[in-house]
Amino acid sequence: MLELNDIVVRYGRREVIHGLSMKVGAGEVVTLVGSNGAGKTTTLKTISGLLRPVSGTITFAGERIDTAQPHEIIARGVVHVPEGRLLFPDMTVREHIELGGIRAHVGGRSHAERVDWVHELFPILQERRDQKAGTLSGGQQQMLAIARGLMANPRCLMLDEPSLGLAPIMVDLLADTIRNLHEAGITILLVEQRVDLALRLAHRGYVLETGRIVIEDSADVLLQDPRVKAAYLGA
Amino acid sequence: MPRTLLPFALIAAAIALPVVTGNTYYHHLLVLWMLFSLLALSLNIIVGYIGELSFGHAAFFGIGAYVAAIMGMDLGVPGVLGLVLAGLIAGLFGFVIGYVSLRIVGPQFAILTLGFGSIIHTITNYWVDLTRGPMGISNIPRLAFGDVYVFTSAREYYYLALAFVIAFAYACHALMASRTGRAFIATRENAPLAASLGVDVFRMKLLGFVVATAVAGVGGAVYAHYMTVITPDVMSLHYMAALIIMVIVGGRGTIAGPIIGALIYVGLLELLRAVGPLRLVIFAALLTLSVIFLPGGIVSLWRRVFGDPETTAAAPGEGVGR
Amino acid sequence: MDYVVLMQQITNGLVNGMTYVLIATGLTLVFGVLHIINFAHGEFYMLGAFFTFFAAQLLGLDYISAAIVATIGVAVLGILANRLFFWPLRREHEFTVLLSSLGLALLLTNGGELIFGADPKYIPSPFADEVVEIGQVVMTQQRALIFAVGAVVLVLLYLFIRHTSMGRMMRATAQNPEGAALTGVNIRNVYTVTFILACGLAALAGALVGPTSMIFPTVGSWAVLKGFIVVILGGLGSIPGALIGGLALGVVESLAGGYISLGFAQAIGYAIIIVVLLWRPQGLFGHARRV
Amino acid sequence: QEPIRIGTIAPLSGPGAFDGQLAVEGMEAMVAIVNDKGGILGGRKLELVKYDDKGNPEEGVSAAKRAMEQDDVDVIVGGWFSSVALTMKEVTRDKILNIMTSTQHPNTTKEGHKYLFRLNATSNMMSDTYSKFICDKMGVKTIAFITINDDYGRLEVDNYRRLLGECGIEVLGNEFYNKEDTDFTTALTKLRALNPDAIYVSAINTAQGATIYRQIRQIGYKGTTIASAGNMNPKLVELSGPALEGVYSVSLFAPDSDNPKLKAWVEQYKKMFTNEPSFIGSLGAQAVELIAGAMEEAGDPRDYDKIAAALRAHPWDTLLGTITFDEIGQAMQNIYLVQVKDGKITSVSN
Amino acid sequence: MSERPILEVNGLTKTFGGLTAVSDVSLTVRRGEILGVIGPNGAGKTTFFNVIAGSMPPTSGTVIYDGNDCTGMRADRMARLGMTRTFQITSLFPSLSAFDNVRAATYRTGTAGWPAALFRTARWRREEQAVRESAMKALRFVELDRRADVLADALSYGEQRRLEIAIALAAEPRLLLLDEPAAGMNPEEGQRLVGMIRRIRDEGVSILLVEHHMRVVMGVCDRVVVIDHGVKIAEGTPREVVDNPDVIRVYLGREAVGA
Ligand SMILES: Nc1ncnc2c1ncn2[C@@H]1O[C@H](COP(=O)(O)OP(=O)(O)OP(=O)(O)O)[C@@H](O)[C@H]1O
Ligand SMILES: Nc1ncnc2c1ncn2[C@@H]1O[C@H](COP(=O)(O)OP(=O)(O)OP(=O)(O)O)[C@@H](O)[C@H]1O
Ligand SMILES: [Mg+2]
Ligand SMILES: [Mg+2]
Repeated sequence: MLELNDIVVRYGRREVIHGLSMKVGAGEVVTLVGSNGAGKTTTLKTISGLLRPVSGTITFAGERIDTAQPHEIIARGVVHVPEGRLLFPDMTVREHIELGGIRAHVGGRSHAERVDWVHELFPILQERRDQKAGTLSGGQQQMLAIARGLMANPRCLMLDEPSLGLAPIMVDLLADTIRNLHEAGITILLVEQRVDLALRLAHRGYVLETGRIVIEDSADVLLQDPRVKAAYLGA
Repeated sequence: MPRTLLPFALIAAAIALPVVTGNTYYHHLLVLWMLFSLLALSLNIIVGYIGELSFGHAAFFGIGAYVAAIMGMDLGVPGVLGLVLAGLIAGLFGFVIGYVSLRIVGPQFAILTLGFGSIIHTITNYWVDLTRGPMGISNIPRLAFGDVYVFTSAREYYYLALAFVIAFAYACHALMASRTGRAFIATRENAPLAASLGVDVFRMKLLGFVVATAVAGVGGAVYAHYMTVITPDVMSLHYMAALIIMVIVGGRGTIAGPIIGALIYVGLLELLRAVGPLRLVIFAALLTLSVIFLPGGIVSLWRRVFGDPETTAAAPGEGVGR
Repeated sequence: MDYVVLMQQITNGLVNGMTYVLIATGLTLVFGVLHIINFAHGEFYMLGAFFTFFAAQLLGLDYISAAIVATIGVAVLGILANRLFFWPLRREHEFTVLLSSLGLALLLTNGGELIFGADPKYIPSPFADEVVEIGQVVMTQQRALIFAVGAVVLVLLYLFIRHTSMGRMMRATAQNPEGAALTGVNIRNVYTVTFILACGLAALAGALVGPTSMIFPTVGSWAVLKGFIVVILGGLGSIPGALIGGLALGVVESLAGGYISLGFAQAIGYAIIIVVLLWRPQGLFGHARRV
Repeated sequence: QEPIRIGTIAPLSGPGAFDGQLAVEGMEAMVAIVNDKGGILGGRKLELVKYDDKGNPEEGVSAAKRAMEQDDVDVIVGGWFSSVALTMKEVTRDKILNIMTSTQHPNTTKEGHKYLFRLNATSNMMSDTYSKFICDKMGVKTIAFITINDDYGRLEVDNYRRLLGECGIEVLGNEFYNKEDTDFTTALTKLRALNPDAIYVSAINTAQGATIYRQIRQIGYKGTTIASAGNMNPKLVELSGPALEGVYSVSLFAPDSDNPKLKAWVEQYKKMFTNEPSFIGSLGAQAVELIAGAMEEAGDPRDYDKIAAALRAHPWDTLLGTITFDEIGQAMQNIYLVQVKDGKITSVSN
Repeated sequence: MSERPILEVNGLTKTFGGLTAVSDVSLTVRRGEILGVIGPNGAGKTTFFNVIAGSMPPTSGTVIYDGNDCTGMRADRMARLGMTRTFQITSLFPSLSAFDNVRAATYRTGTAGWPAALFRTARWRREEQAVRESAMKALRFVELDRRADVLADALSYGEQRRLEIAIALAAEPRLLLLDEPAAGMNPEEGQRLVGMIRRIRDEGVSILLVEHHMRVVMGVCDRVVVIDHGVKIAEGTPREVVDNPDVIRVYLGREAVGA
């Protein structure tokens, strides 16, 4: 469904992704593992159109999206919940949720249904609907960022460190949500520092090191892989 | 090590410049360049180091000029003492204005400085008994060390201004190599973080502002003695804009930047006299082009050519809605 | 001075204030949405006036049609200015963008001087010399027109920003462009729309105010300064703030000029801003800036 | 043969650009006339070298320095704005022939530099003449002023307060405005409330002048309007529309005079430019005329002592009539009373 | 320990409008201790930090730092007294290199000011040398020494988080407040962080730690305080706390707490 073909990405003159190829099948949950600075965030940003690859192609559902702009990409159902949340500090929770739906992919749940759905997932957001995002606690902000992404009615959801700043109990909830989304047929590309969790949720995984894919395998295999264990899971 | 010798080579070149050309008009341009360099360097403390925009800097320049002129003419204060007083009084104004406005940051601060600057301008215009109003003060005496030495020619003023620029540039350099300088930069970059590291953000900003205004005052005093005439126009928006152009076109937050910016400002406008009525249009066009293609200022060319790609950041948000 | 004179001065102040409001509204939009201190804003005011003049003279249009043509024309120029001067710099430091706008301002003023000629011009308007009397207070129809059109346009704009999704997208872009892009906001559209509105408003102000005085290519620098003051006074990005701030400044200047000293009227205006900002740094209607 | 180069320093950009343009055009037209006649000093042509002072004293100084030291011009003509003139005169002092044109500030010639001459009447001279007329002919008993806030404006108010007071006209009030103002309703409302028989408008800037005249009518003032001395020009008349009809002023320039030199200049001017010939242009032309004449008489464009002596030596017959210079370089020439009639500036014989 | 505690907080309350973010919380940090603060999202942990560190004034309650009442003292003064904090939402000097970020942090400990630099005094040279060394040391400590010249803005998220710790360390605090230092680190890196925090403590620094990674909390904390809805609901050793049914209900959920 989502396919990256030999993409190269630069910041200014510095190349950080050196010819990366990967595939995410429809309905699959795939995780991208790598240490700090490996290029995970960069890869997601390139898919969602925030960065433009210098070369290589990205296709989604058979269509090229590497030259499209972020708002066009999101309209096709590729939704990116970014690292660092990127909220609008002076806008209220309610406004974020509404904005999340402005270019929602059509089909599936209606706007009103989605609003109910995210409120059900994160009741605190309904409770705090008139609070400004900038004054939410870190974890609340993370929930809001995820909710905003879900409002865009994703076909393919890319989550960049969604568990960041969440209390353990919320991490559980997040894991359940990801499973639910998967069951609802949504394709998921997950970047997560809690590699153990990510590999438990995913079908397949890619290991990224300094801008190159070094291992690609099913999640179960990776969980057992000694290299992965040593580098990412902590002995 | 050629890198450390470079400043000395440049200073030597600057000293040689007026000797190379005997044309006194060029000497005049050199004086303007050095005076503007001094002013731009001082504005750079505010714009480049503490990271605020001041629309009122020309007013402090004007205060210095008027103090020197009035002291020299009405009170008979000797020129050198006048320079010191000009700096002190401009700095005092800077202290008061900074003290009330620096609690506010960003565009609001810029407008506050605009407001104070305009009020000072208006007062200068209207307090005819003191300042002689819009017609300004003429026949300001030349700067003199008692009876020993009188600065008369443009060349002498050039050397004087050059000495100030070198001294001040070195002071800025030393500042940046000290913990105080690092505190300035920390304040500019992230004030809450700086505070959490023990920097008294307000005091730092005030200190920078006062130093900048005092130096602008000294620059104004030299200007008054050199031109021998000043009018309230020295406080006008024209100079405000000119100084901002110099600092940013040259490269804010650097020492070479404002000096290069002043050179470009004076030099380019002079060269463009050749194109007659198109002069300012072409100047404006070149100005905007330089901003668009060299957003970091002329000095960023250096980094662009010789910089290490590994260490530079692309602007955050690279590619948004490209 | 008596009551009639007082009323007359307040009326004068309100009309002048509405001029400031029209200029400041565009400025506050660009400022609030795109974080751009646009020094060239006053030049669009100037262009509005000149376009009206030339539309009337060269195309033989009546004043109203000429004003409309000019407003649209300048709005289109706004798109161009955005593409060439602001959009490419959107990720640069605000000071850099400020300088770019300063360059654009110089370019437009001096280019205008070259193309339009340095001689002052007068935009003929059928309303310019006709006087309306409200009680004993007099004002020209033109000035009444400024006030009326200003009020209507402002209400429309406010409704647009509050009640369309474009308004929300503008605010999102203002606070986090990258986040907005990821949410599906077309940033480029937001830029374009903002500049269309801002430049159109500036031009409209020029077209309306033009006939009350003479126009010449340097009128813009006056306009932009007044605009800034009002924007900061009212609160960055706040349209009600621009309204109240502009009217207040107009009335204060008029009363200060009328009862204290005309020469110091401006300085008094500044003094009031300083006091207001020291009391409320974010301006009358602004929100405190969070970092 | 090398041309004789006249450095002309005028505001060519910024708020004073229009006045600067008129001045330079006036000079161009006269240069063309002189050159058509074969130039001076045995065939040397005149050439204008233009400098923009932006109406700013510092730019004026730079321009003067450049003219003298870089471009090595033979003579400098300048001084459209008093503030520029006052600074520039220090730069040119005793070094080069410097003819100041429209500046009215008395200080310009106060000290009497060797090579400095000023063509316009000082504001004192203007007000002496004008006040007599206002007292005798206009039949006003009370008057109020709206004045530009600079030394020129301040001087005017002082002069008229004294002069008009002496002949029994009561001065009810005065309002200063600033050179960047575009709206005068506040000031005019204030003046109207005083209910004076006449409002005297002191405006050197054409755009501001026209706005003031129009707004005087727009606020519903019905009394007499008086225009300040030396500031009546065709553009002002055109811009002010009916508001200026019947208004008086005094000027060195009477456009309807039948001086043949003036006619020739007007004709040449209209051939070359679209603007109407104006007072400010005629002063520029007069400067060129005097330079040509005096250099011819001195026989050397660089012998400033001789040229200055020649200028002081005797009355000169110019397009504005006869002009003589006193010891400090101040000109004496005829001051005419003019009035706007049917949209034309016409001279009134007193 | 009979010594005076480094930090003593009594009845601290902070409200925002109608919302009570921190409600009557008291706790002490002993010298050389690592005290963990945990609690659900929005419990008030960051607010608690903000108040202690002087970023915002408390509504009521007192903060006694090193025996002195520091309630409501400004952040920079607290920092000069040796209390340094990191921010939950990454906070760096974005356009300075990693090295300069850390150098800026040494402000507190320096004494040679601008005049010394002007005359290049021996003291200034010594101090600059020391600053450079301690900056490099801090960077090495967080394993960023090879990224010293990279602008902070150009670092990846995880690297930025570590740079923050380096900054806090370079300030040579006596009490260090860490707000979710392990956010953005994988379990392996979390383990290394545990090691780092221990070594910091071994240098004599007392630490107050907010963290959601239970492995880190379990790994380093001597004691843990649990806050929920602004109220302190439990306190004790890590083991005691994770076995507390209330804590499990509101905070831990079903996540297995492997030590
Ligand atoms: N704006 C930028 N300019 C220059 N280089 C950058 C920029 N952003 C990231 N980089 C560099 O690109 C590389 C990849 O960064 P990226 O953010 O993709 O890493 P990551 O895998 O997401 O790491 P983390 O787990 O820490 O988030 C890093 O070396 C980083 O320094
Ligand atoms: N400035 C503010 N205005 C209003 N409410 C605020 C403000 N700051 C924080 N809050 C609220 O106070 C509560 C406590 O927030 P705080 O940031 O302290 O939580 P936290 O314990 O750090 O949570 P997390 O683990 O998610 O970071 C939250 O409900 C938050 O929404
Ligand atoms: Mg990342
Ligand atoms: Mg928190």
